[in-house]
Amino acid sequence: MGADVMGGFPILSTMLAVLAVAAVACLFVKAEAARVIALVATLINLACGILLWVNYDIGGAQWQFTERAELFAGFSYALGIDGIALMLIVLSVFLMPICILASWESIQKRVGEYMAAFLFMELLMIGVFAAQDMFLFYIFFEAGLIPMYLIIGIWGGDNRIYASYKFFLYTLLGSVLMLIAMLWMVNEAGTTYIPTLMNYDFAPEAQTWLWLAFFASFAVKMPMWPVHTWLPDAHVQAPTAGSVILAGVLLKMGGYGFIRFSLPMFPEASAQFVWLIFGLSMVAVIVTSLIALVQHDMKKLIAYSSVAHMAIVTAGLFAFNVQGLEGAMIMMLSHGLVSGALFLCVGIIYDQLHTREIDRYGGLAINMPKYALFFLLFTMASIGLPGTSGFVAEFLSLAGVYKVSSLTTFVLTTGIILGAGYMLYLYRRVAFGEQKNADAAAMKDLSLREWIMLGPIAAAVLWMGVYPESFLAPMRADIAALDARLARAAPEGDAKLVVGEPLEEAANAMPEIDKKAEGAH
Amino acid sequence: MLHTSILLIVFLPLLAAIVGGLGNRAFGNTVVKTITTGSLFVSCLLSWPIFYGFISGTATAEVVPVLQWVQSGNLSFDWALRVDTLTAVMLVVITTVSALVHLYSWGYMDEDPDQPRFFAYLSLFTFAMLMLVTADNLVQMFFGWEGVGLASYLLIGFWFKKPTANAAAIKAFVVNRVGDLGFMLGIFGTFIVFGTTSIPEILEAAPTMSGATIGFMGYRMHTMDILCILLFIGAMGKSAQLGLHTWLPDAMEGPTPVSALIHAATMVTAGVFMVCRLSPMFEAAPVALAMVTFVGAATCIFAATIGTTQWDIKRVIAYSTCSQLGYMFFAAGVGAYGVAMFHLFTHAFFKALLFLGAGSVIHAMHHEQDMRYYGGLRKKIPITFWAMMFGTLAITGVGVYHLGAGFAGFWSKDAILEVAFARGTGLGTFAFWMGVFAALLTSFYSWRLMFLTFWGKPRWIESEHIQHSVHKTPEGAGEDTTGGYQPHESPVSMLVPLGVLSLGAIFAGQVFAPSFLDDAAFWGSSIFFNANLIDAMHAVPYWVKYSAFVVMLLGLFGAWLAYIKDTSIPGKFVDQFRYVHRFVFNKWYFDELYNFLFVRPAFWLGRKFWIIGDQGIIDRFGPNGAAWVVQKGTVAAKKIQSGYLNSYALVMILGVVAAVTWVLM
Amino acid sequence: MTNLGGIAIEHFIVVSAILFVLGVLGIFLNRKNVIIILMAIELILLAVNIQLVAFSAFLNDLTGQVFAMFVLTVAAAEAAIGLAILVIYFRGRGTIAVDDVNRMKG
Amino acid sequence: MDFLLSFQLSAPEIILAVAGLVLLMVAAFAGNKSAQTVTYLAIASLVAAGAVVVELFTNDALSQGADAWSGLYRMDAFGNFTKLLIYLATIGCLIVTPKFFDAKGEYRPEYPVLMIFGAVGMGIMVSAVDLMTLYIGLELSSLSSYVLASYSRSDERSAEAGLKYFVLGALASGILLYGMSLVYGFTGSTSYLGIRAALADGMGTGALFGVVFVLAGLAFKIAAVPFHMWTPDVYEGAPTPVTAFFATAPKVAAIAITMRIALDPFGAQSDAWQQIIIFAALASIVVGALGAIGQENIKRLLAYSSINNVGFILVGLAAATEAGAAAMLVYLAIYVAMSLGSFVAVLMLRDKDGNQVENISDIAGLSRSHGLLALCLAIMMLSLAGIPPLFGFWGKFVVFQAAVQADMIILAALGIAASVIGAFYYLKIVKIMYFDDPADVVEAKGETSRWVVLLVTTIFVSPLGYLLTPWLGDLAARAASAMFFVI
Amino acid sequence: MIQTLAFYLFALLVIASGVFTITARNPVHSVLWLIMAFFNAAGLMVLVGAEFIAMLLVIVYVGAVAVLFLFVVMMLNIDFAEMRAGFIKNFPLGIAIALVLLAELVLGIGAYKAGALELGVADGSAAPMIGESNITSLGTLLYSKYIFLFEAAGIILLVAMIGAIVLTLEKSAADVRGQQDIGKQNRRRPEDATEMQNPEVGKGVEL
Repeated sequence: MGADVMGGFPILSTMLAVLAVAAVACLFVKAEAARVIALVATLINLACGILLWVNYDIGGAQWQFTERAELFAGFSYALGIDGIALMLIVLSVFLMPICILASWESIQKRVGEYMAAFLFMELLMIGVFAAQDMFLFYIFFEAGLIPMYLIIGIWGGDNRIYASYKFFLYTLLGSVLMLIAMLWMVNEAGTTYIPTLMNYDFAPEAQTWLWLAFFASFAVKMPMWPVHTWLPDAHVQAPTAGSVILAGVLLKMGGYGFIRFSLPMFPEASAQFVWLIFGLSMVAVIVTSLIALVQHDMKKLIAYSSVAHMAIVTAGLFAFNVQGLEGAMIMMLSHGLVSGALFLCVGIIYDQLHTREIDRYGGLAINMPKYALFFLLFTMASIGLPGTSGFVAEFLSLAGVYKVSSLTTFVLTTGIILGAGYMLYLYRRVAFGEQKNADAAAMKDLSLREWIMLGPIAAAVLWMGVYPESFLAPMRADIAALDARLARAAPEGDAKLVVGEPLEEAANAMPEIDKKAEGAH
Repeated sequence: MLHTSILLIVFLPLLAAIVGGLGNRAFGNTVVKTITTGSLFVSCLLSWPIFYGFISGTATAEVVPVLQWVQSGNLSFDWALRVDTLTAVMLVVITTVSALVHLYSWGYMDEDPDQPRFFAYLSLFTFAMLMLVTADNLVQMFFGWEGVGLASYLLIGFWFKKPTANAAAIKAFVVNRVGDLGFMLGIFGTFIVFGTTSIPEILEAAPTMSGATIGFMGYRMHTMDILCILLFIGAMGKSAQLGLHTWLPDAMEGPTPVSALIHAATMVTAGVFMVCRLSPMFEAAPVALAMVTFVGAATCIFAATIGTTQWDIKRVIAYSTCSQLGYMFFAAGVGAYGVAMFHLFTHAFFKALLFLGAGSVIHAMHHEQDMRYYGGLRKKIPITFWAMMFGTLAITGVGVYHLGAGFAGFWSKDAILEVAFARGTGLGTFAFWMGVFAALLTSFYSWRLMFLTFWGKPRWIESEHIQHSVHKTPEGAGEDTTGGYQPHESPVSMLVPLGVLSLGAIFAGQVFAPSFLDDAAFWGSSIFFNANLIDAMHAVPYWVKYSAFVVMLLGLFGAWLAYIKDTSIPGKFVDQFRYVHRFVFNKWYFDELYNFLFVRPAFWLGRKFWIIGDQGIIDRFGPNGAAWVVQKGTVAAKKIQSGYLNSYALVMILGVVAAVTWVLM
Repeated sequence: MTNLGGIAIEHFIVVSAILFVLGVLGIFLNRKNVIIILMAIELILLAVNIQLVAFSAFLNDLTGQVFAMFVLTVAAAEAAIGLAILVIYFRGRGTIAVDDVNRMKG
Repeated sequence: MDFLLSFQLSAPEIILAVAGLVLLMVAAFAGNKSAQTVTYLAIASLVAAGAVVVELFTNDALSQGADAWSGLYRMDAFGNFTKLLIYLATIGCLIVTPKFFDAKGEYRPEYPVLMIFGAVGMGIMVSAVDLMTLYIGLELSSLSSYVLASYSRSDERSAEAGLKYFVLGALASGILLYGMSLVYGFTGSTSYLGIRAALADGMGTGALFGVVFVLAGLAFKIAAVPFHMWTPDVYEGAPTPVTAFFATAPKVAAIAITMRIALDPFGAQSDAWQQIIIFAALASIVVGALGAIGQENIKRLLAYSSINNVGFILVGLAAATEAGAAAMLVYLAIYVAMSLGSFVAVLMLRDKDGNQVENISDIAGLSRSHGLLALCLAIMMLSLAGIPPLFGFWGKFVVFQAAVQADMIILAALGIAASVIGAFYYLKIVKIMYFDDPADVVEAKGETSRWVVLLVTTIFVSPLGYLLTPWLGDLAARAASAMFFVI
Repeated sequence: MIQTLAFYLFALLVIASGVFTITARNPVHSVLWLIMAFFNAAGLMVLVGAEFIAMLLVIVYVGAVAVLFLFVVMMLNIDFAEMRAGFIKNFPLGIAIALVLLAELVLGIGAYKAGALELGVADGSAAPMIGESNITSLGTLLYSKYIFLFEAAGIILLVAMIGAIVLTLEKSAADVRGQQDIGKQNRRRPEDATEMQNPEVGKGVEL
């Protein structure tokens, strides 16, 4: 068990504490120092995250590195992670130093506050994934709105006010209903302890309502069509690092919520609503992919593509089988890396030209070959080229969905066509073609800092594509447990294979003929 | 030994691609070119012994595990390299053509500033293609499938400044993705039915599923039929079969060596390879096989018609490729997988030869590709001429049955026609006649190409490329139609591959026909080998055996008539059948149709979904609508808060009255 | 004391209800003069007092009368404060028209 | 009647009343110069009274509470809890007051004296177990409030605020009294015990009307919709320290008596009033939020915010359970801190001439000119919006928990959904302070006393406040159960 | 019988006075009508045997409160003729609501049918003492059971007093008194203030 390896050291709390201290410190120091503090803090957390991963005992206890302190009235400070949470925490701590680096030069005003907001953000992200107490989860989940609101609102683009409000209120409205459901659940089950609740059987009628309440929150967070419209605005207006975190981690909270709450706690209701999830996912893939096709703004395009990718996650989660669940998880990790990297790519050129208008670029492959290479890699990962993380994700989740509904799979899979369409169209307009604009042609290729940002992500994307076992192994037992829990409610697939009488002969069976009739060649 | 060599064969090109691609600046052109070409030649040299091992019957099928890949519940697939006869055939085709193309590119791409990138791409392609053919499971095959797609995308768009190249690259990728949609669904279905993606296991279990039914998108279907149809859709995409063929002609935007390697010899044949690899599955799926036959036959005739009208030398060859792929498919469709593979094998040599020859011509003509501006090149570039001649002889299937001798195409194409006839079914006969007619057209357009290019008077002066190179504008219709341009024979690096491939075009059929066509032991269990069918093939009447030869002569005669004897005939013909010609010349309006059906609606829908859907409905009635309601509520609240004591009191009393009324009720 | 020569508690309730409503009307129908409003308040308190005393009598319980005394006391105090506020308001604005008391609104 | 025990039990009020009289003498003889001194003495007396409350609270012998003054007054945990809140709020308001009036030279010693008497009235209110005691206490605090509202004679708005407050308050008192008289008549008693006994077996229309009128009258005091109309005008017009006072201490007292009267004498008939309270709760949440959105004046905005918050508190009352009552008390405690902090922050906003800055647009970019002040105000705002991890969330949490436990899911869902509307205007303040370009109007001068209050409240509503939850929850639970113990 | 007649007389008068109080144009008339209402209300109270309250009503209200009103009305010195007449614009609504309220109070409580109401039952702890006068019973109660409230009511009056003074006591008025020097005024002589002029006829005085 992980905790044994760590000798009971409260590593999760340490991670949170480091961030809290660093965040406060950033508020009171000069810009230069704030940057360094933030970087060091995030690197410490990255180290801790790796430590978690390394020490995670695969096949050991379901919940490891647990910490628990009873606080009051059924509320407890309970932290602990299973494989699913571990992976998402690792994703968070991995992306954070990169975000800090991405903001190193582009953020020049109110640096201390900026870094503090980011560190606070990371604290909350880790908290969300590590919380074992439902209300603690809620607090972390909801509190994330504040730093993101500030990040978009203070350091965002021209239309940042609208975007920040939309982001905040939209997601808030989604989650408050969840709070009511949580209150009811705790009242019913008598505990706030998530692991216990995950095995608690609520009455099926109640599950329906509870599920809907949780759905309201997670669907917005995810975001699923048609409650996705906050995302393009938020992405477009947020500073680069904000977009990275938003796409990379915040969206995953929705998926995490489904896998941690909706599915295990309300299996019957989940099964009951499979049609809804599948329906929305199908619409999302088609509609948002088509919308992405006609965007002029790079970030908006990627934002819309995120919606399409997240639709595959939701469909995979509600496939009620191991492939779907694992695929969805890998999709979340993969999308976290890939869309984060794509936003970084946008940020890198935005920093030089200060526009996200696709038409203002062109022919970047000429003056920025290294950049073009990275951009290409992430583009390909985004459209699920085998060998990259995106493929494993798409393949597994769609394979899972196929077991339930071939029609859904068919529609979702058209996403790979459209995805290829809009991403390559984007890449073509940005990196290929003639150098239309002199200022774009004068842009400099990747600096060392940018190399350090993109390189690790590229490595991770390939690693996940070629050897996803590293990522699947820690989750396997948890997914299996979830699958077992879901088994009783799993919807019947539409395949319904019936083995009939074999056909008389093979299709092209030929009667034997007289070989002597004709000579051979 | 086989372990090491197969690992080297597959991964050397990858290594070369990575080293060459990432280190292009550091190493410089020559080093990168040497590394990539060298590694390919090593792969090639290692491949032939394996192939020979299977020919001689000393080698056995083996699987070399490489790395665990995915293990998710009962779905698991790993990286592994499978070597059997089918793979070995492909190995030699791929590595040989690739090595030669690498070599050829030294000369052809000599002036290009981005050579390392080009060579890296080529090697990357080779790696992906090798992964495809060595796949032990469907997913790895899909990896290679998409990998070659990527390489194809990159290579078509190699000259990324050209808008047409970019468009063609995207088109290639996206159209292939349509096929991949089917492939992926096929894999998913296969996984559901068989619980595995391992090819040997699937093939072993396939016969038991014959007659099984399955639900698919609300319909009940024969399991094997639907699975095979889905997989075949993938093959159609990659092999540019009718409907999904539109990308292939456009792909000629890429450098010519690419066309030779990817769009003639290897990648486009992946579909055929897949059908052969999964032949036991297809054998259990009669409807799917019928579809394969029909699509193959239709493509073969369809592409051939277009080939007769095109002016671009590469496009003619591209449609020719398309057509030849159709032959392979209907051969597979009628159950003669070995024959299909044989045609694949021979086609690789002569089609690569034709392309490289065309490249050589283009190189000589300063990147002019329009045959209308060629003419009279026979003397100027004789080596190229002869190479092209051998290729043409091979593709038109020159050979005489009773002599037992002929060029490569003779052996394979005639076998296809015979086997289709021998199949005896209506569809088989249909395919046979289509094939014969396509052979006529093949002969016509191939000779047309030869006559336009190498015979007649030079028509170079009208070419802008040529003018550009000699800095001269046309000075009326003078005697000198060369425009003062002197075509030069290509460098040795380009001629050597031509020579090697010419050998293949001449002898490949003759040498390997016995193994490929008749030897069940040679194929082992790697494909479904229907011995009875082969026997029937040999037993077809003589008129069948000679039909191809006859139509070849007819085609040759027609071409000679139109392009040597009386060059006004084509014009008259076009005038006579203006609408038919326009229809065929414009590629049956497939591009326009697709534009109308898919591309433009996609953009139109995207804009509508965005402006009307997202902004006009969701945002307007969702968040903005809520904001509007709140805003109105705020205005109302402020209005009620009028500041007057009376109204405040009134509201209070109203509250009391309301409460009292409520409790009374 | 359930009956007082034919006069029942209902009579008092009706009278006090009418007075109460009159007081209320005086507050919200008046737009002339704040002083009238203060008087209307006194009317309301009067209504309450009548009712309290009546209940006290009919319940045979003095609590109501004690209550009425306190109400009386408070009413006096309220009147004092109310008038004081009115005076300073008048000093500041020079008017006591109800309609003018709306500098703050919205 | 044991006078000695009665004196002991009502010692906080008696101490304050005596202190008020003494201070009045001091004021009368020492004149306006003594204002500062009187303020300190008033604070001291509040502290003393608070200490007595604590003593009573912690006295084991009296842990079940006890009646005093022949059953007119009851010392129990509920009264003690709310009294402590009232005293703390009053102290907080007193600390920050003098500087405000100093600027105009209007600070006079009567001000703290009135505050003290107001506190006495509130103390009597929350300990009342008889309608008469309730009425007397209510009027004592109300009269003080009317005077305080119109205290700033140089400001016309102040007189208008006083006038509106007075007229509507008097009307509300009338309604309340009318209801009390009906209750008295139809139950035969004014004591809670008697009323409860009389209502135990059902209730006629007369008593029902009485209940409705009483609750309507009290709804005015707590500013619940539709009896809220006075709030924005009075909050805007009254001098800012007075507004701070209104938003805290009297609010606590009014809510406390509403709770007590609804749950104790009328507790057996909760069906009769529950729906009214539900309506008032939802309407307050929505109207408060809607009204606040359009405001330009920050005091007015906070007034609407208080209406909004009252709605949430009433959700706890609608539950009509012990948990609901405890939740309300917790919410109240947090709300007092948030309100006080917000108003103190507003008090500190002054322009170059020393005038109060009340326009929201004038605090644009405050985060850059006065970072700490902006941070404190932002924390207050987000806490008022109920965004975790700030302490304001906890208040909403417990209230909604109580509602859910009482199976009022729909109410809880609607209420919490409406809270999103409210979040909008709190965010607006944050947005203006943090996102907008500086308006450079504010010239906040650091006054230690105000900083102390502001920082203490800020720390209380910050996540650190959660450390207090066991203690606070325990006290609130004791207080709530005290009210139900009587039953 | 007399009691009944007296009740109806007082009741009608108190209501009529109430109506005139709120409708009179002149506030002075309003005050007078208010006084009238108080007198009649006192009469009603006497009818039910609450003499002390009745007297208190007359003394406190008529003697103090009403006079205070009159005093303020005079002091403010408003030109009442100029005051806008009439009612608010949603007068009908107001009347309707008032009527609804009245109807509900009367009908809802059940007061339209005399003798049918069931009042509560007092516990008897505050019953009038047998044989003692109303004032004695009240006094006994007030100084024993309700002593706490009695004292608190005193504080209310004190607060009212403080409030009234604090609000209305003008600092400037005190200042005026402070600047007044009575000695100086007393020392003033006609010689200091007046000047003898003797103008010629037709010339007038130059000022």
